[in-house]
Amino acid sequence: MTLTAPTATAAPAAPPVDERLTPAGPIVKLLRRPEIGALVAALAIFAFFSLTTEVFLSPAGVSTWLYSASLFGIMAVAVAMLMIGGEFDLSAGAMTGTTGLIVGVMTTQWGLNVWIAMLIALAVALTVGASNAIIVMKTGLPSFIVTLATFFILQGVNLAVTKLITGSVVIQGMGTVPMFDQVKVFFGSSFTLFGMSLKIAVIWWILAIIVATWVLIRTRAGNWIFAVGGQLQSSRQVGIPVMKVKIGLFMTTAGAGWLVGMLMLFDVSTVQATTGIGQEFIYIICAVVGGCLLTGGYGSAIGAALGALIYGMTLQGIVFAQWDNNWLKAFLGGMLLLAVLVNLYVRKRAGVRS
Amino acid sequence: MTLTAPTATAAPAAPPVDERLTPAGPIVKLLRRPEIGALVAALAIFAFFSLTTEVFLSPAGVSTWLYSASLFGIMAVAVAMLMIGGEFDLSAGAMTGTTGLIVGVMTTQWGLNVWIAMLIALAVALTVGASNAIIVMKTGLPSFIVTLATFFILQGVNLAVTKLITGSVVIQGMGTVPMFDQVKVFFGSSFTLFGMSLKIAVIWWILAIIVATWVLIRTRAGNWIFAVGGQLQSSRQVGIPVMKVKIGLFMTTAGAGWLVGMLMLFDVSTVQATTGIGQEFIYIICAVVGGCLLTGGYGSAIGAALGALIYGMTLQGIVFAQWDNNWLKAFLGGMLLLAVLVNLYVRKRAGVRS
Amino acid sequence: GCSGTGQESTTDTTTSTDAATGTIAVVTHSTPGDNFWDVVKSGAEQAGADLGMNVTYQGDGDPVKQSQLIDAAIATDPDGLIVSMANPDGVRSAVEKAVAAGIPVITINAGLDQSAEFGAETHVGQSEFIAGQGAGEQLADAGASNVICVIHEAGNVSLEERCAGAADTLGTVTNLQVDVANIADAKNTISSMLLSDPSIDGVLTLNPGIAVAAAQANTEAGGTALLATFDVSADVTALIEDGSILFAVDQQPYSQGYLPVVFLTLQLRNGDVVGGGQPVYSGPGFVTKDNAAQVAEFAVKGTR
Amino acid sequence: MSHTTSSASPTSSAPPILEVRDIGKSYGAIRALHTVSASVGVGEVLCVLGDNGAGKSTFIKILAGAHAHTEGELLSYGQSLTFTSPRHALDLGIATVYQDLAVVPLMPVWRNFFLGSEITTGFGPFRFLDVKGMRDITKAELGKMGIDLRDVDQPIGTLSGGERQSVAIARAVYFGAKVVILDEPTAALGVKQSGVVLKYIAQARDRGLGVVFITHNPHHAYPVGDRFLLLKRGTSIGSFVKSEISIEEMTGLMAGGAELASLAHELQRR
Amino acid sequence: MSHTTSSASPTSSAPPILEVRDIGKSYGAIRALHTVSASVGVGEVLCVLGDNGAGKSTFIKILAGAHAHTEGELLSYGQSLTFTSPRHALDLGIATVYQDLAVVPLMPVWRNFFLGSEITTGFGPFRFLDVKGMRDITKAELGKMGIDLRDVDQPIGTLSGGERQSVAIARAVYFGAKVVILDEPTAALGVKQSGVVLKYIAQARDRGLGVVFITHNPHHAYPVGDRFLLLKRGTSIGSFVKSEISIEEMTGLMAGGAELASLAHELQRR
Ligand SMILES: Nc1ncnc2c1ncn2[C@@H]1O[C@H](COP(=O)(O)OP(=O)(O)OP(=O)(O)O)[C@@H](O)[C@H]1O
Ligand SMILES: Nc1ncnc2c1ncn2[C@@H]1O[C@H](COP(=O)(O)OP(=O)(O)OP(=O)(O)O)[C@@H](O)[C@H]1O
Ligand SMILES: [Mg+2]
Ligand SMILES: [Mg+2]
Repeated sequence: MTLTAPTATAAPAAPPVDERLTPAGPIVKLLRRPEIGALVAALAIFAFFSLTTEVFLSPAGVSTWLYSASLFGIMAVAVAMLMIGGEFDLSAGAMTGTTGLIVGVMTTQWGLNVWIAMLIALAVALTVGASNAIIVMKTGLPSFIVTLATFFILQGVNLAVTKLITGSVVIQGMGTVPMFDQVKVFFGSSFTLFGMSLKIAVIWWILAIIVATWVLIRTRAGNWIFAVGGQLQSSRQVGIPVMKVKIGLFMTTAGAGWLVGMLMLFDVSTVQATTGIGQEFIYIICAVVGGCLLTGGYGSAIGAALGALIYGMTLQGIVFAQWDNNWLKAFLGGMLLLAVLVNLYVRKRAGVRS
Repeated sequence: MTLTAPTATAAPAAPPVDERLTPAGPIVKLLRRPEIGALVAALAIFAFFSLTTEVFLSPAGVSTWLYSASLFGIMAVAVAMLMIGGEFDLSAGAMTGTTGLIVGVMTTQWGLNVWIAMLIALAVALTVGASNAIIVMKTGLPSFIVTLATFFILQGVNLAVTKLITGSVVIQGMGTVPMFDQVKVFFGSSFTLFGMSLKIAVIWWILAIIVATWVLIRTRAGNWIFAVGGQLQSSRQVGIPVMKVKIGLFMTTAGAGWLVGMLMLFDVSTVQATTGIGQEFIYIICAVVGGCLLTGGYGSAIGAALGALIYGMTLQGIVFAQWDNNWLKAFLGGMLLLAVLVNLYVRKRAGVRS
Repeated sequence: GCSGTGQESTTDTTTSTDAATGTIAVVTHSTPGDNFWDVVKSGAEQAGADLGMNVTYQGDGDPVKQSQLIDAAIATDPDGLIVSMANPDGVRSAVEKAVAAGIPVITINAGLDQSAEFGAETHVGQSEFIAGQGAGEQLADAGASNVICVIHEAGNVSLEERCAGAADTLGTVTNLQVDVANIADAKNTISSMLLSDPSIDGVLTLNPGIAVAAAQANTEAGGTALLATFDVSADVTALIEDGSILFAVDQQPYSQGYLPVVFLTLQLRNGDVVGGGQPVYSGPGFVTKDNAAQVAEFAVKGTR
Repeated sequence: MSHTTSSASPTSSAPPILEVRDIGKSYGAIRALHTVSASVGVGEVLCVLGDNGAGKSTFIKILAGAHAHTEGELLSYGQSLTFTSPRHALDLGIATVYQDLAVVPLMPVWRNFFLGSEITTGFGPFRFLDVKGMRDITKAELGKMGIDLRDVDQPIGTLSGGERQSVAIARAVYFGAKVVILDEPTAALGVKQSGVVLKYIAQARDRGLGVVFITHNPHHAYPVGDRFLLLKRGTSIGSFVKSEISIEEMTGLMAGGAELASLAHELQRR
Repeated sequence: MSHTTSSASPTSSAPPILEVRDIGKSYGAIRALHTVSASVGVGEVLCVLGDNGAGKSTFIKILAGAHAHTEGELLSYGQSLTFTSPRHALDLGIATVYQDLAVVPLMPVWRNFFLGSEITTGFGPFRFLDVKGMRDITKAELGKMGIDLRDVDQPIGTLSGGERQSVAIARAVYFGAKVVILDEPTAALGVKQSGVVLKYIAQARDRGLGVVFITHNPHHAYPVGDRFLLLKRGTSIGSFVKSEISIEEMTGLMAGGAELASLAHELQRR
């Protein structure tokens, strides 16, 4: 892959060595990438569960935690871009529910064509994303608060409208909608690789990582995302279209919410009014564990993906290890703390400021 | 009250008027206080529900929303101080459950004296608060992440340990514990004022506001809180004991968690393993609606209290107005957005940077 | 131990039993800390301990996550699987996968209608809707007509079903949303509701903690409404005895956890298929003034 | 102090590139600037001098489009306008080096250098950044200013204040514009670097650019300036062309400047 | 360039208040400073000169306790030590005015002035801030420096760069210490304010304080300095007492300084 760090593509012509600089080999340069800490933490957790449980490395086991990680991962990658751009989106989780519910209601209740319903859901998601961005930029309010309000509103609307239209809080009968199977090929199917039956969500996840990394490291838009997140005022002064960048980022996150909403809907062929609520923090956790700064301007898509991998492995690994489920949250908290500490330690050793 | 703004206590000797300064009367100075926006929003919501529902202004009605606001308000005041000091505490909500559960388990299962159990719970809370602070300061990790981990851990421990000891997820039989009624006088009783039966929590709330405001505006500690939140590096350079200030702040928040835990326990005389989960954001919302900056260094305790008042009035007002309850969250989201926008508008008009 | 004691004691008994041993996985749609499901869990674990089986318990209210948990359980190749199907569509493929893998499946609580269709051997317990209908009937008999149903977790499928069941027999029921994480404030909200509409003459709560709060709210607001609740605790039985609460619906969750483990163990060790394709009802029982004292004893232990 | 006004344009009679008439700006209740007039034409250097807090930064923020003015008129080539954003000013060929430099601390030096004007290769949706090209140009351009960086991949936040200043100036010069505005570019610079900046200013002027040069050092201003605008407490205390004023007079006008020489004795005494 | 070392202390033979021997500091892979020696005694002014990025700020951050040194030795009154925090240095009587000023932008001027050394009245648990007292002192002290603020309740972030600098200096002087360290205090200042700062330095020296004065302006350094430490690219290129060197030599040593005069011609040419 050519999508490595910008530091790794340094000028091949040997530059004159500077006596003020302790020489840094390619390994040290690699160690300075934001995602290195997450990589070490991920390897540690992988090793841990591989050794302590039998199932973790079995084909069925791998496919479970990869699927779990992929759903968090797609969102985490989008949320990481947004965080690099200096914003939060707490409505991202509820958005996966909203889009699923829109498609569910429109197809099962009103008999709309699935593809059209999906387009409508996408349009709604993008509109909400753009309006988040516009409110944030026009008012100067922190996105944390604006999207928290959006989150509440979506949560209420999801529940009330679903109940109003279907009389229940669950969409049933998706499986019998015409063309359901056609869509399922793209969003809900499985394929076999090395004897493992993998969900198609994993492909979408890998695609998201590649595109996001490419955009962040190798395009103008990526440069601008880092800039608006690092110093909004300066970005404005050098003429970066700050508004457009932020709108793009919020729309990307909302779009990712739609994608995950579809992946979940066409996997289990049902969606509930509560879908996605409480997930928004998991995405942020994944991004931070993956090396993104909460304050913006620093991070990577690969890191966020690794954060999601850590989360997915831990979540399913705890099941494989058959630990008492009452302790689940405590284990997760401990793992989170451990992961960020490992991350910090590795990065400090590599000479990266945190 | 002498606890008004520092700007309001300006030197009485008439200073020479500066031609470069548009004169600012006491009203404009008042309008520049951080909490003014919240005050206007609170008045608007008060007026709205007073006019649209009959019960809102009735003695029984007032006592309901005041009580509701006071529980959120005590925590919001503590969280606001912490936010002014530049940190978050996402474990604050779960802490109200942890302390309640500790007292519940120790008295109902082990027959410990209530007062001693309460002291132990307080000690645990303060220890957790201090350890939050120490981890944040020693590692340099954002408190958002550290306390999120603490939150998860508390949540898991609350559930697992309660279940382990009591065999159930709810504490039963608190009411029959010896000296329960004695403690209830301080934490769970009511008193009558102007024909309204008010909960004692309201008194605690007012006390918290007074103490917090005094500390913030009129003491060295308060000055240091603003400083460490505004510019950590500079604070260190001028010799402020940054570590002590942060430890103090986290312990204050944890202590407030204990207080609210006790107020809830001795009011309803039961506590569940899930108590307090998800409440942490409400406290932050109240603080922000009340004019605190998420980035630290700016805000006020009175503002946070007003934020809690807005939240309490809205929560109960919606019930009084008998709006369809499924929309609850959507209403709350709308109100939140409205409150921060009013806040912003008022402060802009008064010439305060946001 | 005599009550749900978690992993250690389970493994202890496993090693001390001479009979064939095995693993049974329970995957429900519960959220952590939910009172009802906690008792189901206790029942299943106790059965495991009694029978020398290794019982694992997991739960998640989101169908995607519940499916993932079932998949993870299938990956560990258990000797039996117990699933609750609040959202049958959502777990269908996972359950069918288990059946295809030759793992005997028993469904519990919700999903009676789909149980056989998906290939489960039997169903234990009955749906929340039926329990709700029962509660509605009893309230109507006691003379309540304008009832509120207090939902302590917004959008929770089981809770919505209970209220829908009650509405089915009572005509209409108004749902009131409160937060179980803040019982003191839930009490406030119930008071507010009673204040704002004096014609309310019945309150149905779905959690024992909320029931205690509702009893207090009722007293504060004048105390004319009839109270009923789902699930019992020692506090609830005490309130039933003194008349503050009319009755508690007891779906006997303990047996919803205990019985399927017994059935699957019998099948594993003896080839028995209990139920013969018919469901096994676990309730609902009603705890009233008459039998509250007996139930209280068990409620304290967390098995009712 | 009375206004000494001069209206004779020293070099050309075409409308100046930028002109302000009785311009002013208030921050809420604080009036930072009022009734200031000045202009800069092709191949001209306008020096703005003044004590701390005189309003110099405020003045250039108006010219750069960072703040909208609240009084008076701003003209470009004789046309009245109000800038809506820095982009607007940039598009009209007005490049600015701010006192706070407009850099993103966490980003590498070369990314900062090209920020907002990145070089891309490839075409269509596959256009991507020419990383090597930008890195090399950055290294070369900084070298020309006498700044020899260890590593252009270093986050710019880790450079010394003066190094950062040099990067910002090199950037403005490299992306040559019609008017370059420099807010105290020499304040944080060493003797050598200051000389280089003055040379740059002269070069830019000779290439026909207009330059607005803010400083409080008359010794830096006098050698390169064509017109001088003196500010004090937010208002103009005089506007001169070079022929009208000597460096001594100018220093004298900037209250207390003349005292510096006599100060030397005072400092020596023990 | 060879080291010109002078060991004769100009004023006293007691151990100097602060002394460093072969001190050095690396930021990760970046070696910002190495093998630098210097000392400052009672009633002495040590001037540190150097180009941008020479390591001046790094040097004083070590003296001020903001960064621990990674090489060499730091001595106070002849005793070797390593500062653990700025508070540690402050407690030993070392007050510092940082280049980035160490102020909290959102706080009012007077609160910044007294930050960390607040005046309180009342007793026991009822001690509270003497708001009026602090406000008045702030106004008065700034007035002495020639800074006439509109309102000491203004957040310090809204002051101009130079005004902020003056507040920081006034603060260090007011809380008088044994050693005052000033990092480029005159860089952002106008002519008048610079003169005032130099006067302050002389006053502090005459009161028996040690002063470490960082600058890159030889014209500011020479009149007040007793010893001069010249840094370049992180290392010392010479250490002199005043009698050993003239201002011209010093400017010459600071590479390119001498060129400034000849530059004037170059700038004039069209
Ligand atoms: N955002 C702001 N809000 C309020 N007042 C401001 C703001 N920016 C500047 N001021 C005030 O306006 C006046 C002029 O400031 P300005 O920064 O233009 O001065 P300056 O001439 O650039 O000074 P210096 O030489 O110190 O940089 C100052 O007194 C300052 O206090
Ligand atoms: N935190 C840091 N991390 C990495 N490098 C640093 C850091 N701080 C300073 N440096 C490097 O150390 C060198 C010396 O910096 P320093 O700030 O001491 O220079 P200076 O002499 O004060 O320059 P100026 O006159 O521009 O203020 C610079 O080249 C800078 O890039
Ligand atoms: Mg300025
Ligand atoms: Mg420096």
